[in-house]
Amino acid sequence: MAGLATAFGSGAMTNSINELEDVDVVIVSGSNTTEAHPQIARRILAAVDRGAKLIVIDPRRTALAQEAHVHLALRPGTDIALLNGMMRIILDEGLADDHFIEMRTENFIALRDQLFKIDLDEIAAITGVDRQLMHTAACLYARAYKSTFCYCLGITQHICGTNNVQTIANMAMLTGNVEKENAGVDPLRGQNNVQGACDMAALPACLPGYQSLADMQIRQKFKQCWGVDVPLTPGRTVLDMTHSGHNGTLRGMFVMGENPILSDPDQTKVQATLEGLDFLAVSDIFLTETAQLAHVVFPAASFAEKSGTVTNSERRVQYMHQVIEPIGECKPDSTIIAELAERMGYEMYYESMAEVMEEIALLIPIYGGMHHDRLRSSWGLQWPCPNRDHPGTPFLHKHYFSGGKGHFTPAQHQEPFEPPGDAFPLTLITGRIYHHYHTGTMTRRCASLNRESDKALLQINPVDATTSAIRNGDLVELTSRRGTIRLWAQISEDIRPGQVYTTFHFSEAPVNLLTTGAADPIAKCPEFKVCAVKVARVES
Amino acid sequence: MYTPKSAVIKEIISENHLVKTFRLSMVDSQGQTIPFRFEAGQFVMLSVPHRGEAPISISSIPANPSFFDLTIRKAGLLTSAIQEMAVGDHLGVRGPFGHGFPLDDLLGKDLLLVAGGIGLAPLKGVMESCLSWKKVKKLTDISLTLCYGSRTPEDICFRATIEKWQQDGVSCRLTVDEADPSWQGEEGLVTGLLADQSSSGDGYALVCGPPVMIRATIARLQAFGWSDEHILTTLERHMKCGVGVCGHCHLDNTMVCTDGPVFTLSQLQEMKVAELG
Amino acid sequence: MKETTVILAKDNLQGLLRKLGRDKSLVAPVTNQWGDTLYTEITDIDGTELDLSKQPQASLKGFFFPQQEVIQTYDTTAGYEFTPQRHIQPTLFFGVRSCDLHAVLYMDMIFSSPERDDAYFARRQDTTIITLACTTPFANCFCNATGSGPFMEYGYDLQLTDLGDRFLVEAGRQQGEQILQAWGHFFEPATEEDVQLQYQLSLEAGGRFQRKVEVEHACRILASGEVDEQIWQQLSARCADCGGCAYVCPTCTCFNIRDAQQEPSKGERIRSWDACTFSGFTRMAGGHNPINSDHALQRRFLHKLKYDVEKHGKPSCVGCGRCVDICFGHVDITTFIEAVVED
Amino acid sequence: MEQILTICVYCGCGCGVYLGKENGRVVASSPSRNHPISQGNLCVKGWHLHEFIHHPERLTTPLLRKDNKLVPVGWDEALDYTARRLSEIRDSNGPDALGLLSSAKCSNEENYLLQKFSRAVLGTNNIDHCARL
Repeated sequence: MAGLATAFGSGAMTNSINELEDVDVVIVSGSNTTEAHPQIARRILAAVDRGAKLIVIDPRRTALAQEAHVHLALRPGTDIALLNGMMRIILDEGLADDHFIEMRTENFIALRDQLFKIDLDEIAAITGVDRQLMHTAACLYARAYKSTFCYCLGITQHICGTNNVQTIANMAMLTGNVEKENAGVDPLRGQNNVQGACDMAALPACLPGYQSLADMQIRQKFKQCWGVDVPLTPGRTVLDMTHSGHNGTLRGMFVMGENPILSDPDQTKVQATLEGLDFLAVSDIFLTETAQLAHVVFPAASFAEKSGTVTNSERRVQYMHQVIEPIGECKPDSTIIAELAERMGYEMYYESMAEVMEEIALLIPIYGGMHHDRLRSSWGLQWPCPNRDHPGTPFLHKHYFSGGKGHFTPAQHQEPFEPPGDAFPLTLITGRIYHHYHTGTMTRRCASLNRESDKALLQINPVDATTSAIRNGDLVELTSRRGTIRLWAQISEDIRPGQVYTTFHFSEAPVNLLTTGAADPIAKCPEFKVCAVKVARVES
Repeated sequence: MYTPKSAVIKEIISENHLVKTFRLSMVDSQGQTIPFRFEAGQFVMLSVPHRGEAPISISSIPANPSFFDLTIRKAGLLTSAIQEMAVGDHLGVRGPFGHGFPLDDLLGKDLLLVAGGIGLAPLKGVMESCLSWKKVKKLTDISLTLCYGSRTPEDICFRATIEKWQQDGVSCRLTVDEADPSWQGEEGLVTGLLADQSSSGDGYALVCGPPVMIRATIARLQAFGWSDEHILTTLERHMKCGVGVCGHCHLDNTMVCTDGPVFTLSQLQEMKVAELG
Repeated sequence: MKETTVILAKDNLQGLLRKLGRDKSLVAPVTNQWGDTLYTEITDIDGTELDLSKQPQASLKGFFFPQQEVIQTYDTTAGYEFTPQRHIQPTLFFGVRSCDLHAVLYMDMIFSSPERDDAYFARRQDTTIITLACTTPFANCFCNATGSGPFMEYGYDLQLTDLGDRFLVEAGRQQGEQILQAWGHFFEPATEEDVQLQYQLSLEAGGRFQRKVEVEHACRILASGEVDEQIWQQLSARCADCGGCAYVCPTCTCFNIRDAQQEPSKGERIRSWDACTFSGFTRMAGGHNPINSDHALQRRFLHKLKYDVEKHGKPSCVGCGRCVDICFGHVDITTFIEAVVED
Repeated sequence: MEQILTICVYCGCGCGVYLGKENGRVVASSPSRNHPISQGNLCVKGWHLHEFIHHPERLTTPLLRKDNKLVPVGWDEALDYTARRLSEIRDSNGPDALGLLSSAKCSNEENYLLQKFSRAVLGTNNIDHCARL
């Protein structure tokens, strides 16, 4: 997100999901779309059926890759090199959109100078992608009038995640594929309200609506509304908190609806940190692995037991209607927060969630026109929506980038933090599967979903399986420098030799015992997509 | 039709480290035993508290309606939970369901049972019935044979029954995939025991075990001249209702639970089941 | 046999429904503020606008065979006792299309064998179904090809045909006759002209189908021959494994049964929809699955178009078209039929 | 059966889902036909959205750790204790000794309130959520 914000001034999906049906060319990178974002895959496949060309960049042969016209199966962690190579080809072929670059962007010279230093054979060697394939993909993308670049955590969850994103932005700007309908750069958001949580500044370094913590005028606006001065120093990110150590400076935590024990990398470290706290309060609907460590656990109402709004991947703010009364003694998180605030001497009384939304509309310009009465009777509104009469914005940056001109930031290939070696010869890639979701708190408790998928599988190439004498369905042990988990082998040609894939949905096989805490220095996104492991069959 | 009736565990026989036989009696609300009639080869839907239901074939002889046996191997959650239960505990039972073996056709004929592991359970009742028929009718010229394969000597089920059969003149041939030092018998797949088991014409071969074993056995039996109508097997499928409605055990236009689970080879060939490859 | 045929002036509909809603819940298609048309329970007949111009997004299936229902509770305190749970809700369904009623008749048959399914018939008993003949089929409809519409010939309690300012009302079963008798003053006799007009409309409706789906042709091919393996593989490759086709299908009745513990010694036995397209549908305890996942769609399509034809003499697809638009990979039953016919 | 429109809780697509309610329990999930994203269908997760809501393992009372065990307590006790402990840590170690994790599963309003709680009540910017995970 940080990468996209640097380039375009805003870090959200530039287009709407339905616009994907009318693209000419779509690149999907680092996204197992059919499993993680089925509705987006549905649009992409509809576009393909209509004649659009699909390019998939993924180390694995995903279901979408099997439908692709070009599948660039790169070595994990070499996205920048690949895209730089493609941009060089675009320049060489004279396919850059000079007019767009001239009118709408800045700092192109820096990119051009860097690209001219590139040797395409070297790129092919780094990425493991055939030069001809790279050429075909680059030309398809650059020649089409409406090309869209979709990406997901396969791009961001690297130590060079921010640079990865900037490189994608570079390629879009180089070919003029932004600022218009059906063309742009679309980060696919993984959770139903990850966009909204960012918009609301459940983030350490900005105020709601991505407003600056340091800007005096903005601080004044918040002070007027909240009655207190907002702290000036940016706070800690998730990993700065959960990896801060057993007896670190962090002494107390309140966790609302998250499960860092399973979701954060390097579980041992996270567990040590949480266990070392003087106080941990957790609010959740189930007794998660994190809640089990808490001093206080609040029973939260589930989504069906409360009302409120959520913001989807395409910036659509939608209203969730309450379906039933909270079960047992559960209370909505909003009530829990307000009651705590009051006990700590701060009046936080709201008659309804509509009143909270009014305060949000007042403080966040892009939510200025978002009110419950408008959202309740419609399919929601896409931000920016600055005032009550504004119809919302299906695609961003029409006529101008939010941050003025689009900014090229050249980037160079950087090797992953933990490449495979002799002791740990395989690269572990983590992600999601179709039937489960995140740490499985909800989906593992859905009988139908759990029947479809009830155990953690390790996708492994037949070559590697043979080397380790592993048969399909064998119980195997997967070990990294940080830990060992047990799961079942699924032998598949869809993963290349030297790589293995699994998910983090299963608390019985918590893959984040294995992953590294290494993270992107800017976005602080951990490198979930590359860590070195070894595998062995468990003798029965 | 979907409401289980109460059964109580009367006896538990440990067959090996993974398999136990549970002797059950149906009981009324006063705890009095009520008769339970079934055919060899039929199955019941067994309910275990909080674990749901699973289809289990009946492994005892139909002669005595005051009890019936279920021989159960640890496979999933339900079958693991039942291994922890004790004599006197209650279970839920629906059934019996399905068509059993056609005993009228089998009695008085040569009989060959080919079983792998716990696959002997549904065939057991047939052998018992044929054996007592043979005694009662004093049929000396019919041959009863068991070819039984297990993974290791430890895995052999129904040892006592097999010994009794042997004394009663059943030719019992046992083999194990992996022998240990104590094992004196044959080693290798059960198909290795079939070398001289050619068809007598009107005899029947009953086959039950893992899919791979069924496939290999059937191929051998065909090669030895057994007719497709005289090779019978019982299919194992995921089942939920037991009465042909829920759809889970659907095989083309047949329902294993109501049309089977016992099928002749020619029926299986029409259905192109996975067991035939 | 058509017992009675009368006319109901449209102005009298609301009054009639008010009477009929007295001793039964009234369910009819209503379009909500977001434009979705649902079969909705109407508690305020004056404040609710029925929408008879659109196809409800779900069929009647969920009313009789809900997505999830408790069929028994159990108690292990003393022994292991099961208590059946029954949900009885006398209901009058109004404005049902012929495809949806055909589906209900199919479900009645499925849930009658080998014995009456108590949970199903508890919900089904005391219900009255008033259908509306389709004079204008919807975009994906092909009930003309499955023999289940656009007009009903039997099985309805009452069938209405829109003749402009009035409905032609036909009683098909005793319950319908009783309504006509009990509320006779709402109706007037039908003329020969009305009956002729209805026939004319049925002919015109037959010509208004936008899709030509060769169901019969496909059934004939399937009855005699094998489907090319390549067709199955192509379709399965695009199947998103969502189960949506089976869930929206008014005649898909596969179900799962599971237990949910509520207290240490108590729990519920739950029946829920299942889809034969799921791989867990056939997977056995222990993990072995005797069915190849490339053949997940095979069971559903052949069940509808081959096995049910063998068993019941006609396909169990009612041509409502609900599964068509919604398929993520465009591999719905019409795609399959086209592939079979072309092959 | 009453059908109430809500938004799916899983991925970022944001499908419109009707939850069906019978006897006060959510027993069904189905797609909205006209919703711009769901357009009449859901993925397998969305179709089973109702299954976890009444799961017997749902937390239904506040829990407080006593003698190293989580035991059920009343709301007042849990809230009072939490408010007291947060205040104590803030007062003795400074506001930045506290950290909050908000949730991409909670609503905008709740996220807004939690960050307001963090910044205005506790006085720290130590608030984040798992956007990157």
